[in-house]
Amino acid sequence: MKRKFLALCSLVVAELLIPGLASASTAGDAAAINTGDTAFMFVATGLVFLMTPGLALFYGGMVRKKNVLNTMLCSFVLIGLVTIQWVLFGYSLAFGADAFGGLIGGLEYLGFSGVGGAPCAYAATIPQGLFAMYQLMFAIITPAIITGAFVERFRFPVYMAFALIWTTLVYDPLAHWVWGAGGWLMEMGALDFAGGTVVHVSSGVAGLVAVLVIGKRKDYKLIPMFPHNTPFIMLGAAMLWFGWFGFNAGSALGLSTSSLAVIAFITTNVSAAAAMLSWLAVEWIHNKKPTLLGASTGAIVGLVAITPAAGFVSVASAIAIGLITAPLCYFGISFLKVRLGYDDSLDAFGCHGIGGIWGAMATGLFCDPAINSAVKHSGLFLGGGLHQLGVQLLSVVVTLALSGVVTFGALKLIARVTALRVSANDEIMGLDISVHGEDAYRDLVTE
Amino acid sequence: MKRKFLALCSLVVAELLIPGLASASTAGDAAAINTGDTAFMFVATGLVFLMTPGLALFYGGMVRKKNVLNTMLCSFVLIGLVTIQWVLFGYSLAFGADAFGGLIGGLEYLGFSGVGGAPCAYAATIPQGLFAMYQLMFAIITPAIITGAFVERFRFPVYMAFALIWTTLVYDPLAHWVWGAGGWLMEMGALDFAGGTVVHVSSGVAGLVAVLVIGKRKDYKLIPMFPHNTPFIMLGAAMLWFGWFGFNAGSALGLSTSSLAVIAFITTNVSAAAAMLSWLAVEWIHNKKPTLLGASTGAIVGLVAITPAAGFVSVASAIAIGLITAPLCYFGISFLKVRLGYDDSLDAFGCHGIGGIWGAMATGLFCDPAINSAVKHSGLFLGGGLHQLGVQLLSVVVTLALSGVVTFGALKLIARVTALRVSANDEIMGLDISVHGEDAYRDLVTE
Amino acid sequence: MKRKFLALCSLVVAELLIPGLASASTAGDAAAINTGDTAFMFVATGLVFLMTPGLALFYGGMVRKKNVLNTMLCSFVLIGLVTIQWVLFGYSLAFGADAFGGLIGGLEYLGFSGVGGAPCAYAATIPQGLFAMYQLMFAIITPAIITGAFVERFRFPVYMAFALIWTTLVYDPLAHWVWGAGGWLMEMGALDFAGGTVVHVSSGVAGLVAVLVIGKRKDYKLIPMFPHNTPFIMLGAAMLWFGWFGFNAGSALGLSTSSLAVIAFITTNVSAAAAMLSWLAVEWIHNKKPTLLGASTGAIVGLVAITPAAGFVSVASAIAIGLITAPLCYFGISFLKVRLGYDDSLDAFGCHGIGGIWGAMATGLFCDPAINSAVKHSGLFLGGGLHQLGVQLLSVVVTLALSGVVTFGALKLIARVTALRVSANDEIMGLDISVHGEDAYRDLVTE
Amino acid sequence: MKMVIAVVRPEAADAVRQALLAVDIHKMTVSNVKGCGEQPGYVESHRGIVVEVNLLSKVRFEIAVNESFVKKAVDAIIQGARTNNIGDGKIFVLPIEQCYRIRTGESGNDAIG
Amino acid sequence: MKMVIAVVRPEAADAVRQALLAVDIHKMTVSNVKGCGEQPGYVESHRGIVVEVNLLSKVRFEIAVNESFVKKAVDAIIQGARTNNIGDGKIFVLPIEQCYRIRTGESGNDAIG
Amino acid sequence: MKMVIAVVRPEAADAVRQALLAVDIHKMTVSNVKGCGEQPGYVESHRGIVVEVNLLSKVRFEIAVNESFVKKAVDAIIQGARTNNIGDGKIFVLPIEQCYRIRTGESGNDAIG
Ligand SMILES: Nc1ncnc2c1ncn2[C@@H]1O[C@H](COP(=O)(O)OP(=O)(O)O)[C@@H](O)[C@H]1O
Ligand SMILES: Nc1ncnc2c1ncn2[C@@H]1O[C@H](COP(=O)(O)OP(=O)(O)O)[C@@H](O)[C@H]1O
Ligand SMILES: Nc1ncnc2c1ncn2[C@@H]1O[C@H](COP(=O)(O)OP(=O)(O)O)[C@@H](O)[C@H]1O
Repeated sequence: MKRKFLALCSLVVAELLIPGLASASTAGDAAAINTGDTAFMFVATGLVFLMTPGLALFYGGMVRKKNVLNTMLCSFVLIGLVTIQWVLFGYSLAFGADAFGGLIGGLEYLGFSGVGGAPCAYAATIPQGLFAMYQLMFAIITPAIITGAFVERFRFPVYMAFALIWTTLVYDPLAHWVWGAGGWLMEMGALDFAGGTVVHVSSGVAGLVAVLVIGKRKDYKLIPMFPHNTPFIMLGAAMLWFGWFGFNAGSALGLSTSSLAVIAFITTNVSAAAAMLSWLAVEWIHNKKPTLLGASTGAIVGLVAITPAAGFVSVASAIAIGLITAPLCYFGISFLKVRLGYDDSLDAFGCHGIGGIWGAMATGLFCDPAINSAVKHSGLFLGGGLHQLGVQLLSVVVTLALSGVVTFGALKLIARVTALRVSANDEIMGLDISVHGEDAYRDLVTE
Repeated sequence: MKRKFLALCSLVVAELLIPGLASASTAGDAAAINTGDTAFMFVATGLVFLMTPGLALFYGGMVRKKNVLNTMLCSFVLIGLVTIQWVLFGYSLAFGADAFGGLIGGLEYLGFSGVGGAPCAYAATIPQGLFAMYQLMFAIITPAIITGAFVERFRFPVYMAFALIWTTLVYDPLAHWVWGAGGWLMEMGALDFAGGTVVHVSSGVAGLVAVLVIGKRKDYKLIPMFPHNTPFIMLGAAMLWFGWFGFNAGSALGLSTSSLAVIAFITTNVSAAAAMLSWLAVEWIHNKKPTLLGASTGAIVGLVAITPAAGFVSVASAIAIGLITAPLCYFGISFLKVRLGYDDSLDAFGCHGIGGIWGAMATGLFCDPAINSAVKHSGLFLGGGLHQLGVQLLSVVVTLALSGVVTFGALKLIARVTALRVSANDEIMGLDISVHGEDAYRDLVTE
Repeated sequence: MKRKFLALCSLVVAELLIPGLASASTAGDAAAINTGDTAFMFVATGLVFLMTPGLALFYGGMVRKKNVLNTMLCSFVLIGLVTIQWVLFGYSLAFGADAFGGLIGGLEYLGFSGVGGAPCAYAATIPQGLFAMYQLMFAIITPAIITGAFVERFRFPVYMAFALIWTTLVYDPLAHWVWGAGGWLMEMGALDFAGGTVVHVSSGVAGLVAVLVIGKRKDYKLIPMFPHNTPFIMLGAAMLWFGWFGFNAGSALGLSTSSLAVIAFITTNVSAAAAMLSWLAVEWIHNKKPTLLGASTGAIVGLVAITPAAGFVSVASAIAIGLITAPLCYFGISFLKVRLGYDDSLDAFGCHGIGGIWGAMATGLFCDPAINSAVKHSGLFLGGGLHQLGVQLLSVVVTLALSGVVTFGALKLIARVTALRVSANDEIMGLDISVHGEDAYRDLVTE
Repeated sequence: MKMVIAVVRPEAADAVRQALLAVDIHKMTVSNVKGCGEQPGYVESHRGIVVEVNLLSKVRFEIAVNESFVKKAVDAIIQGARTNNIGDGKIFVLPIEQCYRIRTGESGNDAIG
Repeated sequence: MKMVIAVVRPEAADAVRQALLAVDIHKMTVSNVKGCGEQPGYVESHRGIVVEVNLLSKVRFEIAVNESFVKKAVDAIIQGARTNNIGDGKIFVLPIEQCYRIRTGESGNDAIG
Repeated sequence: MKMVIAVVRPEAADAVRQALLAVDIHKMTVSNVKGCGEQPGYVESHRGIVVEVNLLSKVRFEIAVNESFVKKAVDAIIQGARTNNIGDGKIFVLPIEQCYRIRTGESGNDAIG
């Protein structure tokens, strides 16, 4: 951490010395800017920002009291870490012009150089600076999702290093392939409206691979460890849902050129609603105990599933996508996880992996050219045959492969240098006290 | 619940089969769309969305520890339930063209058919899809308000059924009468800027009637049961206040055609502020103990009271409305409720009923044609005589009657089929454990 | 309080009698209004509003359990108090035309008279009513920041009086000098983009002076009293960060005339991120315990420091400003405070005073005419010499003097009439119970 | 002097206090505990996994009394807490050898009340 | 009749309960406490100020048993809680003079189980 | 061996611990309780309804000591907790019949410290 900090400092100094490197241009092509679009995207960016603290609460409420601060910090700290990574080079890797034969973006935006008030090809009616900030918020929350799998045992400094590696070697290339100029997955016709594969599948599978590498929590015996604060979970879920409006509707990148923002807004809310009801119904059928945790989880998996499809499907399809995602994830978590015996602490894979894969495939089932002209082949259920489904499958497989392999490799490599897990004793004490030297709540009234 | 779930499924399937039924049109009349207005309404919609989780916290903090999850779920689940109802038929009932002689809207928007990127007569500068989403958020929070009256004893599955009935038979018609095309209350000249009667009076009185039907909590002895978590209450109140900016200012439905959004923004904040101070002053006079619960409650009743008046009155009138609402509600809760002996758990009637009635009448006292040309008769205090006050009274009475009668009828009917309340034992255990099988907080450090 | 309440009432009555005094004009110069800018500023206003409840949580989580409600109320109540002050006269004092030789604004906007839908000179593309609301939110949070210094011992009624005096005699004049038409500090060339001196330095120093006057908490022995709820702190910090986007980007007052909003958005986020990492790094170096409290505090001081500079500096400079602010504040809090022995309960001075002074000076080091043409002299590090640094120093000194002197005088004056602190016994019992008669959490399961 | 320790249902705690006051026993110390015994637990469910919970919330009273008050205390507690259903709880009486009132330094029987 | 009071590590509480059940001791009352003893505390840090904390979370068992069960209870607790590291905790055995089952009014040895 | 149980004001808890440490008593178990006695309660208000609350927060110490330490413990607690105002609390001394150190299995007087 110390060394990383020094490295950061020197980069900053370097930039200060090379004049102009990071100076954001203000002389924007003002004529092209649409203030309504810009206001909209400013809001969308703020909303997606809020998702990461929302996730911190969602996850924080779910762990045991002794690990809540570590869990929240794992999400919260990424706002710091990924912001700096993105500004220095991440944005350029993801959205720079194709380099290395399309594997990654070029270096023209290093240090946000030239990223200012003028619009760019990605979004012609808003400042590029705003587009870059919007995309930053996606880059922040993606690795934060992974933490749900391995919290309550992972070493914090190792986590920081892992997050930096992962966002650079998985997120940035994936974003480039799917959304970057000339990205090969996009060219191939893969549909991912707001990040079903880039965000959810990639993080979900990274979580799964990570827990396979690092192993179970010491006291995990296939029965869940109950949340220590369920109201936090609902508040977190609500913040995520609220933020997801920015995530999905904002992915239209404006209001002036299409009505996709509104379509995505509707399908997003409808899918989340359907999945919430569907999850509660499954719980009811199962043991007559519909839960607040269930309603919150249902909403989240509904949001995950609609993410890639939001701007490509009809309202009815969105209902169907939501209704189906809940039982799928429920089954994955309550049956598959137990059967296979891995310890995905907060179901990062169970919610984002399974929900994300379903969403990506559902896009191939339900996508509709009448909704969005970017859809070249109707989905299977709309009579378009298997083509789009195949492309979607490919993009899922590519994502699973890239994220799975890099996650595995990175952790195995780090494990050669240093331990991935805290000591057994620290795990028992709880990471809050042992790693961070702070206790979430004061118990004794004297304190 | 199981049956309802099946019904939902079949509806969705039906829609999938009938082509076009639910396909949202994208070929909007783009020329008419104002992106600034659209961005504004997107924000307003998001803000009103956030009010329901805010209410969940506000209410959840107020109940006892053993009922917090049930209480929060009662609000949160409506985001799911009412979204689906609204998309399938609720919106059409409320905002379709007059049917049955104006009693209700027609069926043209079933399944959000045709509700997409093009504007509609209700709001000429934004997509109808956005207008429908905005109105949805109102439909969600209204029944959620009712729950404040009967929490800590109501059966959850019965609640789900009741909420569905109520939103269909009370909210949708009322919204049609007041805001729908050709709605008869609106035609008659009733002024309700953002839902004083439609939202607050209707839900407040429904709460009162409901508790008269189902009776008191077993251990209610006219002394309040203290909140288990007051910081949640303040956070909830703050989220409500924040959301109310969207609720009231957004009711102008845009920024381009009038400055009512700004007027409503100002009067809303000012009334809430005045009511907060006024509530604290009343507490101070009463027993020298101004409270955070009081400040939060004061703000909420100030917001309730200004809701119908927000775009019709001056800043000074808004201050007066706020100052007066607090003592009225305070008196209703601390005197009337105790005297009459009903058990309105969290004062849904005391805050929304009383505050809403006062607000509706105050609109007749203070409404000012200089502020809004939709005001045809000045309020009583502005020399316009009793006319507007009379119309307001009528709209209050109609609301009380419709909501009161349907609530009573629905509950009595359900009571013939099944119990409305949980068993005495479950009530003692707390609904979280007995109904939902989950516990909000982990007490033992081992957990 | 009673008397104040009566005074308020009579003011309101007076306004109601003097026709037109407070009637907001609706006949705005609609042609000039840009709906995108207006939507943007509506959002920005809402975001800054949310900062005060965010601060209530941030501070509330940090105090001991027995004082959390008092602490939260001290922030929350200002939304009420300052709104009314602002509408009645505060806005006019701050933004009215120069009166008394520029010392203060004139009285033309008393009661928000004429403040409605038409734009004004401050912001030509949005309604003045919105501009006034936006500025109100700044006026609310500034005195709320002060409370961090003296909570856990200050009398509530005295606090109300003090807040009213302070906002009128410190905030309103300062805002006038820096941002008002013809304000002398602005004329002199002082750069304060979003309130580094007006908001942070002024409140930070007021906190310091206040604790010097009223003394330490009885049981403060130079070791900190640990937060009772750290998740609230993170949630509060996240709400503050989210709101700060409105605070800083919104200070561009629109999107149509410049791209400063986007620049400020980027620099704000980047500085907060850098400061968060830098604070964690300092903690790591110090004792290998990076904390969630530290990450939250780091983010806040990064936001404080960039506030005056946000629209004047490059991205690289923003990183530098953020990186440096964390160790400065860390040192101030962990060394200076202990050495000098004052009891700044929650480090209002340590974060806002020190961070604000550094930010104001940093603006003189890094300001760049290429970013913003309002910069007449480049900062020292950009080769512009000491000029701007000198002006910045002057504006800091003026702020320290005004705020320090008025705070000292006001408290000393009040102390002649009544006690500033609660009794020793009430302090031991905790202010929640003794002053407000309410308890934040229910401990016994019977309750 | 005896220490009367009672573990009762949370919802009975208030009635127990009233019953004690009625026999002139005003001083006591109360705390939250979890208990298990014959009373059946309940089921918690978590994302499809169902777990039986056996530790139930109870309230514990600790009442130091002089010999002459022991029976009164026990009877009052039983009166306040008895519902005749499994889970009503237990009363234990332990000997106290000495007692001090901190405020005065008094000890013995005088200090207890 | 004896009151067996045990203070153990939080993470051992479950094992202690299992061990007690295994020797047919089903009834007990459990609570959160903080303990200090030989076990070293930990360090908390707060904005650069570092403080040593000595009170650690522990779980307290209160188990009333008849004489014949005392040894079983003690052995079971030791079996469940022993890690051989400082901080494993203590067991105290106190005399109970009388015991009542609130539900039935029974007293003495019969009431305890 | 004796069990010294003390109920004190929350704000005195720290001073009590210091006083105990000063007489070489390092081991103890501490918990939150609510107490009522002579000390007047306070008033809570809730939307205009005012209720008197009598149960006040207290801190409970449980300190097992050998006979020779009983007086030291009692004196130290009194010294740390006495303010001479109503509500300072009580100390109760109960007999302990046996004591075990879980870590070593030791019992009796050796196990207590
Ligand atoms: N032997 C015991 N030791 C300690 N606590 C006990 C004992 N027996 C009962 N309790 C406490 O009393 C509560 C009620 O006991 P339970 O067996 O469920 O019902 P009942 O007392 O009506 O038979 C338990 O939850 C536990 O807290
Ligand atoms: N004499 C005592 N009186 C009360 N509680 C004690 C006593 N001795 C130990 N304890 C409790 O047992 C816990 C463990 O004791 P400690 O001395 O740390 O380890 P060990 O028992 O292994 O020597 C303490 O934290 C405390 O709660
Ligand atoms: N007889 C008792 N049994 C149990 N706890 C007691 C008893 N007497 C006092 N206490 C505890 O001591 C606390 C202080 O007692 P109180 O009567 O208020 O003051 P004082 O001890 O100064 O007379 C009480 O709140 C209660 O927790």
